[in-house]
Amino acid sequence: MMRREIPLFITSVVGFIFVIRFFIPHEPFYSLEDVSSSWIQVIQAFAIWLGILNLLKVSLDKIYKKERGWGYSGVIIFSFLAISIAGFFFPLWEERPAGYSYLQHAREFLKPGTSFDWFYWYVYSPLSSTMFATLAFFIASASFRAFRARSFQATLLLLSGFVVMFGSVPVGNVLFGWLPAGWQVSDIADWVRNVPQVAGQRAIQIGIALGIISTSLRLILGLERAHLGREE
Amino acid sequence: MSQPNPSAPTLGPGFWEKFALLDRRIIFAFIFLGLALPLFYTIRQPIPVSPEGRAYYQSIENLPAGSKVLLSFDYDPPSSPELQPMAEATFKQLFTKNCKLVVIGLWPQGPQQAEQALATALRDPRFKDKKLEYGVNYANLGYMAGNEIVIQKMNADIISTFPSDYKGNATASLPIMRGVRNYKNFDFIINFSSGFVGTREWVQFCVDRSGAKMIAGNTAVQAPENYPYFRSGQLKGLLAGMKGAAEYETVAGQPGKGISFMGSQSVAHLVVILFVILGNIAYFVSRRKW
Amino acid sequence: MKVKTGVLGIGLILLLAAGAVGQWLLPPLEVGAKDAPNDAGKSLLVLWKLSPSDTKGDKAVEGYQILRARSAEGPFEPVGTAAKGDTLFTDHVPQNGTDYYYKVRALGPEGVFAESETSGPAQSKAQWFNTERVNALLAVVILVSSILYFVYKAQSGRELYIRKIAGLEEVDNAVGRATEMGKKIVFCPGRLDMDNVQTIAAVLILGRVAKLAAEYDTKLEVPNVYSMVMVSCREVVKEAFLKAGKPDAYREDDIHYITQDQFGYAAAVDGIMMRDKPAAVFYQGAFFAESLLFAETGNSIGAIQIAGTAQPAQLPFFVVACDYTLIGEELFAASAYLSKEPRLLGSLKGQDVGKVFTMAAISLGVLLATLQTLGLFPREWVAAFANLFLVR
Amino acid sequence: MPGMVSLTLAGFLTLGIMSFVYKDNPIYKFCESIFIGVSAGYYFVLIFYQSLLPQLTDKIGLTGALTDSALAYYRQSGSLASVQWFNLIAAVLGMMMLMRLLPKIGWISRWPLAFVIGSIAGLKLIGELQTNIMTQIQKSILPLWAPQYVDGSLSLAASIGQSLTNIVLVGGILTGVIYFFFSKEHKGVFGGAARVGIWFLMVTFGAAFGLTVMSRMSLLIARIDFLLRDWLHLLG
Repeated sequence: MMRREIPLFITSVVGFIFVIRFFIPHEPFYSLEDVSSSWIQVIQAFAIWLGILNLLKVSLDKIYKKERGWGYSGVIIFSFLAISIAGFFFPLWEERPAGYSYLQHAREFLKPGTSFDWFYWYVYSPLSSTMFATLAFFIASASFRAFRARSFQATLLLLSGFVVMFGSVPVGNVLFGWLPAGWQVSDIADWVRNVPQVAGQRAIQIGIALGIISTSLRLILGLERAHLGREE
Repeated sequence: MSQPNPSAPTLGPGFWEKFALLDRRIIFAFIFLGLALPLFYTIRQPIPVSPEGRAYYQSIENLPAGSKVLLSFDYDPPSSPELQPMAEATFKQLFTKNCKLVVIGLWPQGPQQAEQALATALRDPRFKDKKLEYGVNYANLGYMAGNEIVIQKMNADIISTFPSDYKGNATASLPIMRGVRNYKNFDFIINFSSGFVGTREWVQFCVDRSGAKMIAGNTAVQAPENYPYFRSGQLKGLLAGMKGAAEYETVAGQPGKGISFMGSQSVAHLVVILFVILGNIAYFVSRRKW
Repeated sequence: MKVKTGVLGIGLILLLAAGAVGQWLLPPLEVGAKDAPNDAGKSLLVLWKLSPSDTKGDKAVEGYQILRARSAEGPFEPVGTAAKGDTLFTDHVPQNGTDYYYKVRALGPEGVFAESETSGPAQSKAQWFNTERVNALLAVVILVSSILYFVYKAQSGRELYIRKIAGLEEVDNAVGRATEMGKKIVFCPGRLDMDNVQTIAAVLILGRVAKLAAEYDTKLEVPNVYSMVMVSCREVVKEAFLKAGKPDAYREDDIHYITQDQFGYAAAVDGIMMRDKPAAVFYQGAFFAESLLFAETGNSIGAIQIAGTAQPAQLPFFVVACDYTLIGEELFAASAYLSKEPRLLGSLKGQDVGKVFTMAAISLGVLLATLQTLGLFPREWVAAFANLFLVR
Repeated sequence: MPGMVSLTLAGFLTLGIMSFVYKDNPIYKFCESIFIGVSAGYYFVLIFYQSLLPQLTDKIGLTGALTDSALAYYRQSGSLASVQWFNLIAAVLGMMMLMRLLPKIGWISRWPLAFVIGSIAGLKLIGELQTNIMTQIQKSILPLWAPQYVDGSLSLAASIGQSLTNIVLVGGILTGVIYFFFSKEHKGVFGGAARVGIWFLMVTFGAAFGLTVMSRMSLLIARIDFLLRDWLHLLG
C-alpha cells in the first residue's frame, strides 16, 4: 500500500488541484497550488542532487571493484571535488568584502573573478561547448550518408532542406541572385519555414498534445501505473 | 577544393561506388577548413532579414521608454554562439530605450550567461553617462529549479518564486521590484532558449495564462517548433539561430559576432550541400548497374 | 454668445500655452476603481480617462502615477506607475473586503504633475469561477468524457480497431534478423525520467521487444539514464521472459545504468554499438542532441534502426537516418498497439475524437471565414466563432 | 585579459574533446571524464546556493538572508509558502527523493516523484489543451480567399498569393492531423489525405534539418574562433 496506493493518491490529489485551480481562482485552491509549487521547486532541486549522487556512487563502485576504466572514474571524482571545493570554500582563500559573513561572501560565488567562475569559463564552458560543437562534423556526415532521394517523400525532405539551407546563409542570395525580387531564395526559405513547416508542426503538436492530455488524464485518475513498477 | 571530376577517364562507376562509402573523416576535414578559413577574411555579404526577425526588433522599438522587461535566460554555454550575440544586442537596444530589466534563468547556467552579456552591453560607451545601476535599472534574480512550475508560479507571485537575487540580496528589497507582483507588472517578456525548459513552456504558462507580450530568441534547432507560435501571434517576434542574430544586428545597426561569423556559415553550408549532391550522384550511379 | 467664444478662446490659448511651455498639465479624468474579475482576490483595477494633455507625439505627459489610501481624505501613497497612453492599472491590495480610494497623477517633465479627483471606494474579492474559461472547461469535459468512454468500452472487452502503424511490423523482422545474424538488440528508452509521458510509452514498447527477444533467444541490452527507468525496464523485461517460458535466459545486468550526463550517455551507447555491432537498435522515448550521434553511428554499422519520439526538434535526424520512425503521437499509439492494453487502446480512440473535433472546428471556421471574404457572411460572426477557442 | 595558463587549459580541453571525431582515444576519455565530474559539481554547487538556500533554509530561517523588507513583503502578500513548517514538509519530500540511493527503502522516493508527476500532469492537461489545441484552432481559422488591397484597390496577384498561403497552411494542418488518425484505415480519399499529410511532415522535417545544420555549424565556428583568436592569436 505504501508503495503503490499512496503515490497514486498523491498524484491524483496534486493533479486535481492544478486542474481545478485553472477554473476556480478562489481559496483554498490558490494557496494549495502556491504551496505545491514551492515544494516542487525543492523536490526538483533534490532530484538533481540525486542524479549527481548516483553518478558518484557508480564511479566509486567502479574504483572499488577496479573495473575496466576505473581510472577515468577517479578523474570524475577528482574534478567533481575540485569544483565543489571551489564553490563552497573559496571564501577561505579569497579576500572577503568588509562586513560580510562567510555565508554572505560564499553566496557571491558567481561573481566574476571567483574560483568557481574560473572553473565555469575555463573548464566547464569549453568542454560542454566542444562536446556540442562536434555535432557539426556528424551532421555533415549524416547528411552525406542519409540525405538521399530514395523516394518521393525523401526527395521532398531533401528539397525543403536545401531551400532552407540556402536561405539561411547570405551566399544563397548571391548564388541565386538572378531570381526575381520577392522570389529570392531567402524569401522562399522564409515561406517554407512559415507556411508548410508551420502546418506540419501544428499537426504534429496537436497530435502530441492529445497524447499528453490523455496520458496525464490516466495518471491523474490512477489508471496509469506503469511508472510505479510492480508490487515488490 | 580537389573536387572529383566525373568526366575524367580514370573515374568509372567503381569510383562512385567507393565514394558512397567515403571515410567520414574526409568530410570532417572539409567542414573544419570550410569553417576556419573564412575567419581569416572579412567577407561582406548582404544579410536578408526575415519577417520574424524584423518583428523582434520592431516590437522592442515600439515599447514605451522606461518599460519594465523580464528576460529569461534558458540556455548553457554550448548554445551561446547562437544566443549570446542576440542577448548582447537585445540588452543594448533595451538600455537605449531606458527599459528596466529583470533577468532570471530556468537553466542553471542562464544567469551567468546573462551576466556576461550584461557586462558586454554595459561596456558600450553610449551607456557610460546613463549611470545604469544594479537593482534600479537592472537586476539578476538567478536560477531556480522547477522548470515549467516556476513559470506557472510566477503568475501568482514573482518575489516568492525568486526570494533572493543571485548575489543573495532579498528580491523584495530591490528598488526595481517595487510594485512588481506577477507578469501583469511587466510590459514585455523576452526568452532566450535552447530546449526544454524553454519557449514552448513560456508560451503555455506565461503568455497564454497572463496575456503577456513575448518575443523569443531560439537556437536554430529549437526554432522550427516555435514558428507556429509566431504565426499565431503568441510570440511577437522570433530570432532563429546565428542567422537570426545576424538579422537582428543588421536591423538594429549593431554589427557583432552574428554578422562576422556568417562568412564561415556560408562556406560550411556550401560544403554540406555539395557533399549531399555528390552523395546522391553516387547513390544513383551505384544503383544503376553498369 | 460672445462670452462663450471668449472663454473658449482663452481656454484654447491656455491649452496652446500648456503645450508650448510643457508646464501646464491637465489631470486624468473620471478616475474609478473596481474589483479585478476572475481572480483570487486582493487586486483592484484602477481605470481613468487620459489627461487631455496626453496626446500622441506631445511630450507634456510622460506617464501616470497611481496613489492609494484607506480613506477618501488620505494619506495617499504611491503604489505604481503606468505608461503614457495607458488607462488601466492593476493594484495589489493588502486585504479583501476593505475600502480603498485612488488618485491618479499625470506626470510631466522635471517633476511636474497634475492630480486627479479621488475615486469612489472599491473592495476586492475572490471569485468562485473564472468565467473567461467556460470554453476550456467545455473542451476538457468533451475530451475527458470521450477518452473515459472508450477506456470503459475497451475494458469491458469490446474490440477496438487501430490502423497499422508503419514500422511496427518491422519490429518482428528486426528481431528476427538479429537472431539470424546471431547479434544482439539494443533498446534506448530515452533520456528523461519516469515522470515523462514518452518514457512511459517507451517502457511499454520495450515489453513487446523483450517478448520477441525471449522467444527468439536473442540478447537484448538496455542502457539507462535514470535508475527509476532502469528498475521499470527490468521488471518489464523480466515479465516478458517469464511469459515466454524462459526465465533462465533473463540477465539483469543487460539492463544497466550508465550516467545522467548527456554526452557521457551518448559516448557509452556509441561505444556499445561500435564494439558489439548490434543487428537492430531501438530508440524510443525523449531524445535530444544525441539523437544525431546515435542515428549516424547506427547507420554506419548497418543496423536496422527503429526510432520513435515526440521531440519535434529531433524527428528530422531519426527520419533521415533510421529505417523507421514513429512520429510524435505514433509513439503513444505504438505503445497501445503493441501492448494491447485496453486503457491505452481506449484512450487512443478518445484522442481520435479530439482530432475529429479539432478538424471540424477548423473546417467550419475556415468555411465561415471564406464566406465572409466573399461577402456572404457577417464579419462579427466569424470573429465570434474564432473567439470560442480563445482561452485567457 | 585572462591569463595564458587559463587559456591554454581551455585550449587543451577543446582539442582533447575534438580528437574524438578522428578516433576514440584516451585523451578524449580523460577530457570527457573531467567534463562529467565538473558538470556534476557545477550543478551540485549551484543547486545549493540558488535553489535550496532561498527556497528552503532562508524560508525556514536557518540562513538569515531574508531582510526585513522581504519578511514585510511575505506578511503583506500573505503567501502560505512563507509559513515555516510548510517548508519543512518540502525538505522531508526532498530527502525522500534521495532515499532512492538506498536499495532497501528506495521505494519511498516514489512519493515525491508522484507529487511531481501529479503536478505536471495537471498543468500539462490544461496547458497543452489551451496552447497547442484551442489556440491553434483559433489561429488556423483563415479565409481560403483572402483579397488584398494595395492603395485601396484590389491587387489580384497579392490576393492569389495570400490565398495560396492560407490554403497550404489549412490544408497542411488538416491532412497532417488526418495522418495521425488511428481508428480508421488509411484507404481511399482518407488515405490520400493522409498521404498528403505525410508530405507536409517531410517538408517540415527537411526545413528543421536545414536549420539544424546552421545551429551545429555555429557551435563549431565559435570553438574554432576561440582556438585561433583567443588562444593562439592567429586572427586579428
